[in-house]
Amino acid sequence: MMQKQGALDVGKIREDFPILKRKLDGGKTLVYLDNAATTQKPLSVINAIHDYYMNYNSNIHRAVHQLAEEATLAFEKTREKVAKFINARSVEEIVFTRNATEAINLVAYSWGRSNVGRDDKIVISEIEHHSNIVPWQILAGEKGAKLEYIGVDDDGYLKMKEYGTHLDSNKVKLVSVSHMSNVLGTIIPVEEIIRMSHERGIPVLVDAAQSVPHMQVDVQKMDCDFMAFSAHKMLGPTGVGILYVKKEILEKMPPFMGGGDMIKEVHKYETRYNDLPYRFEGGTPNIADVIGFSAAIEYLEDIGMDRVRDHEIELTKYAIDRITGVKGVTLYGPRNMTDRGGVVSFNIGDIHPHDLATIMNDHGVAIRSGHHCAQVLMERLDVAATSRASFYIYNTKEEIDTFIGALEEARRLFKI
Amino acid sequence: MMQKQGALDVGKIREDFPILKRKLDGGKTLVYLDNAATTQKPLSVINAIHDYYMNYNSNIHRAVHQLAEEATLAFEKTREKVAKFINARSVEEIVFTRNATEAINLVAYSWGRSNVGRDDKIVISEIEHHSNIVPWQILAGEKGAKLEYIGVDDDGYLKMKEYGTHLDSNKVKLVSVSHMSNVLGTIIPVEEIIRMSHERGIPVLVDAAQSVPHMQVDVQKMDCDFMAFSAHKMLGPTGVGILYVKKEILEKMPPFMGGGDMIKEVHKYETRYNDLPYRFEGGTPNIADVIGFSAAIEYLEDIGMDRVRDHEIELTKYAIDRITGVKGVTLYGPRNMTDRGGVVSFNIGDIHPHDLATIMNDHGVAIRSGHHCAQVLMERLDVAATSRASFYIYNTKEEIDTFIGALEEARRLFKI
Amino acid sequence: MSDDIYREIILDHYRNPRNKGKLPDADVSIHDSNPLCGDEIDMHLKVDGSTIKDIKFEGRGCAISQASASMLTEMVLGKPLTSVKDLSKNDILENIGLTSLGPARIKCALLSLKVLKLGMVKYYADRDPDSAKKLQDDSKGL
Amino acid sequence: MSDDIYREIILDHYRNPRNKGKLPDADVSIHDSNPLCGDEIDMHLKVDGSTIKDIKFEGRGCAISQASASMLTEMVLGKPLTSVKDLSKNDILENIGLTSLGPARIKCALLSLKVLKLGMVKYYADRDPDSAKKLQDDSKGL
Ligand SMILES: Cc1ncc(COP(=O)(O)O)c(C=O)c1O
Ligand SMILES: Cc1ncc(COP(=O)(O)O)c(C=O)c1O
Repeated sequence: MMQKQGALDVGKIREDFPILKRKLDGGKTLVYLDNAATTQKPLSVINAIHDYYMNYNSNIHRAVHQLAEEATLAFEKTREKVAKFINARSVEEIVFTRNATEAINLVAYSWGRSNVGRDDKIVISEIEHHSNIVPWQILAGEKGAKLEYIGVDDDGYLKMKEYGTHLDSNKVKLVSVSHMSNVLGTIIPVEEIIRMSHERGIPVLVDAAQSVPHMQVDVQKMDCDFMAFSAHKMLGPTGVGILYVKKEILEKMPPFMGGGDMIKEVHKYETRYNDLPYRFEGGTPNIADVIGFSAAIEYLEDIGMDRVRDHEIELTKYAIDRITGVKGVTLYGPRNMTDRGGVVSFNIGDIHPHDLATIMNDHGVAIRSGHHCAQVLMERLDVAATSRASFYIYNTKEEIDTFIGALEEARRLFKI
Repeated sequence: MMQKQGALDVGKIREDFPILKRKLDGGKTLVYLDNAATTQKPLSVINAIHDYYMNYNSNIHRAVHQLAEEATLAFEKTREKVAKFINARSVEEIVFTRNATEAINLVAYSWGRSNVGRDDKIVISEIEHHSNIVPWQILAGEKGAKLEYIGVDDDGYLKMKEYGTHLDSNKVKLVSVSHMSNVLGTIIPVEEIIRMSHERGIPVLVDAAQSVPHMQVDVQKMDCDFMAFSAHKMLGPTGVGILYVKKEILEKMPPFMGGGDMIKEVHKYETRYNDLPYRFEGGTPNIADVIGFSAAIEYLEDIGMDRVRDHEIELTKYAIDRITGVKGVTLYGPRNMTDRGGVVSFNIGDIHPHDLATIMNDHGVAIRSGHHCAQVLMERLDVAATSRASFYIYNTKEEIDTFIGALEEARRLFKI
Repeated sequence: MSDDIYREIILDHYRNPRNKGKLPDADVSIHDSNPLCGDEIDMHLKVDGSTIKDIKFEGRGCAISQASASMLTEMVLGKPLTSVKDLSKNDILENIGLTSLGPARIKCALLSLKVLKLGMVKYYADRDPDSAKKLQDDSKGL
Repeated sequence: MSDDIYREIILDHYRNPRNKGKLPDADVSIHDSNPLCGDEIDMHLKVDGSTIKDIKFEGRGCAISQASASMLTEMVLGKPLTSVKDLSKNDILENIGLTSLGPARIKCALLSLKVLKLGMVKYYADRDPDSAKKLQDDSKGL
């Protein structure tokens, strides 16, 4: 990826996102700060999907007519782009799923069921999204294995000492951690985690749903064994997840979903499975959206992931500076900008986050409130819920000002 | 559904499918006869997706801002439409998956793993698509269960006597059959199959990937226990499958994919799962495409499924009449129009179907060639592959004439 | 708009909930949560003959869900238990003065009613299964 | 266009394949199929020293895949086994006179080469694992 210079031209970027001009019911213009949940899509992505359906919609892989060839080429081109984007060794290491959740479940079902047994351990952390907890609970329950949690300290960092202690057991079969917390914004030192793990021969899954969209991620440098993320959190369409698996591991994994496309030969009582990565893609894929995802990757590459990251650091710093000036605010997560992404979680007085989100909505500001699919972390923080503003390439400081204004209004209403 | 009168206004319908005006590389206009693989999409579907991304793209269920509310409403409205379209008792019985394949796999993993044990039997048929074979092979392999096949007779009908014999074993735990063959076009007497099965207390899964798009299907009348189909085969977007399960069965099924949205409360070592149907929808759904699918159902409802069926019968009859006039053609499947759908599979002389498809493509005609993900049936027919033309609401007799013309040209090239 | 929602009375019930706490000798206790936002409500009922003799709730969540629960306990205390069956969405929304909530927030307002109806069903299910069945169908769609 | 593809020579090799059949005393046999269309090719090789002394193929599939296999056997019979390594896509496509195939049909034309290369690797893997490894990387992307 070429290194781009200078700050983003956010004004120009915003032109590519027509939804940002949307007027909401109260007449206010949308201020979209819910990017950790899903991002908006640039015209190039919307148009790529449109173009597919208008001009070359067809099922893929199995036909020789021209539409099928065009669709197959475009579909497989996305796989190449994804491989290059995260620097995978080969397209065989890239499996398309429905979302990051399905990617993790695929590993739990396929790899997990053949590699985890009674009394074995799976190590995850207290910051995990439910998608990186529940599949392992299900697996552990089925196999009689155990789940262990790396703790989080009061500043929102993983307790790395604790991690070392967990690894001392020779029963650990897998470590599965988020690269970035979707609540605290903490960027987890995955390279260190992986190094320590690999020293003991334990593979690591990285839930990169919040990192790949926001910073440069290089799977070879990181050396993770599995990685999962979702297209819809990085300008892409809904319905596309990506699972990266090191080829030598993927080769040995039994199939997950049986069906069309994942087979080479089907006989009545036995089947020869297809080559990688198709073996793991049963049935008609989400063709249109995978193709649309190409345009999203191109868009991010054109900007340059380092500049995406710089822009988010700038916004986050500004947001934290301003929000700490608001009376009654409790802020969660690290204060050091280099250790965190563009996610700001907080509470204010006794205002419940849902009430705050309703008030924000009156001002056009879309933030998320609730447990953010991270109830284990909520228990750890001893809160029922938090409010969360999260940023992306099209957000501005002016939007953060609007957000702060709405926060002050909430204080007034609740007399805090 | 209201009963519509008279023949389809195909000219008007074609206006809604801009792709049908597409000129292919050789300069010929597209004649799309690959509808059993995937159908084209009307403008209303394409525009619904476009509108979603342009105006109210948001993650759903878990936020209170306006975009999230709008997206959630539109998403859940689709579920209501689907429930009504197949006459399910309640929206709780409708689970969204990636495709029909994933829907069947969900049953194999969740229901199958808790209900099928060593030496139990699963009965399927020789006409099944790989999606309704491989998941059961995997399950059987894992559990030490057995797969049994209902045979197909030379006219393309299921051997119903054989079926009765299979059911005599009290080891049968599930029957899983296609409602319509994607190769032979045979419409299977699923109501009889279900009645016989239920007499012995055995549940039935119906693979309706080829029937729900083409005829009126009523799950209550049919009384199936599970049904699977794909949106992309019925004017809808890629990336959306539908699993219908009777509520009393679904209630008892363990979850499949663990993650966000499918939980009520997550604690470190245990989880309370969400209500139906959300328990089976882990992670961010394919929001845009589920919403787009609404428009597809509306389009079909506006036409009326009985008229869809009538139009296809007319085209199929015409195609079969014409194709039997071509020297060297072998036709597969029933000849009685009331027993078959709009799928015509054939071979001609020693021309391999892929070569035929290439020649067809020169004439703009998109047909499918190969094993159609039904290799067990290919073995039964003792052919490596067939050619297949399949029809939908926008196809015309003129297009069938073009197809026949191309077939004659193939004969000439191959000197048959 | 928010000014109409977060009125004095809502904030008062939120901060000073009525009938909040445990009820050690409850005849029926029931819990439910709103999976979309995590609001939680427990309802405890003491029933005398067929009258709600005492009612307490526990819970955590937004001002709307908690104020609504608080107001609901006031509304039904001393009433016949079966009268819960007749309480509609609109009764609740009018009672708390929030008739224009969006679909997400409406769930917050109605959670306590849902729990109360479940409690009523459970009470009869333990004592009079047949009538419980009839009552059950009624609490759908909250 | 089809007229350029289905020329006399292709149809001839399709209908009268050269070197088709079994090879009972083969030194190496290998099978592969094209998952996209189901074409199948088996290659059987008899190697003398390092020379392809005899070669036979079995297969079923389209005219392109079968004619291509037939022509390929003629092309390599009597050649050094290692020369298979140097055969490129284009060599094959030019040999059969089909240089403008689309991406789907190109797989048909190249299946036999893929199988032959796998056979060469397998032959050496059984005898000289190190050089087999080097040869292997080469057959990628067919
Ligand atoms: C850290 C993390 N992991 C996993 C997910 C799950 O992503 P998806 O819902 O797209 O499967 C999310 C987002 O919701 C997330 O933030
Ligand atoms: C009968 C039948 N079942 C299942 C499928 C699988 O559908 P999908 O690929 O959308 O999962 C198909 C279509 O390919 C089919 O024709």
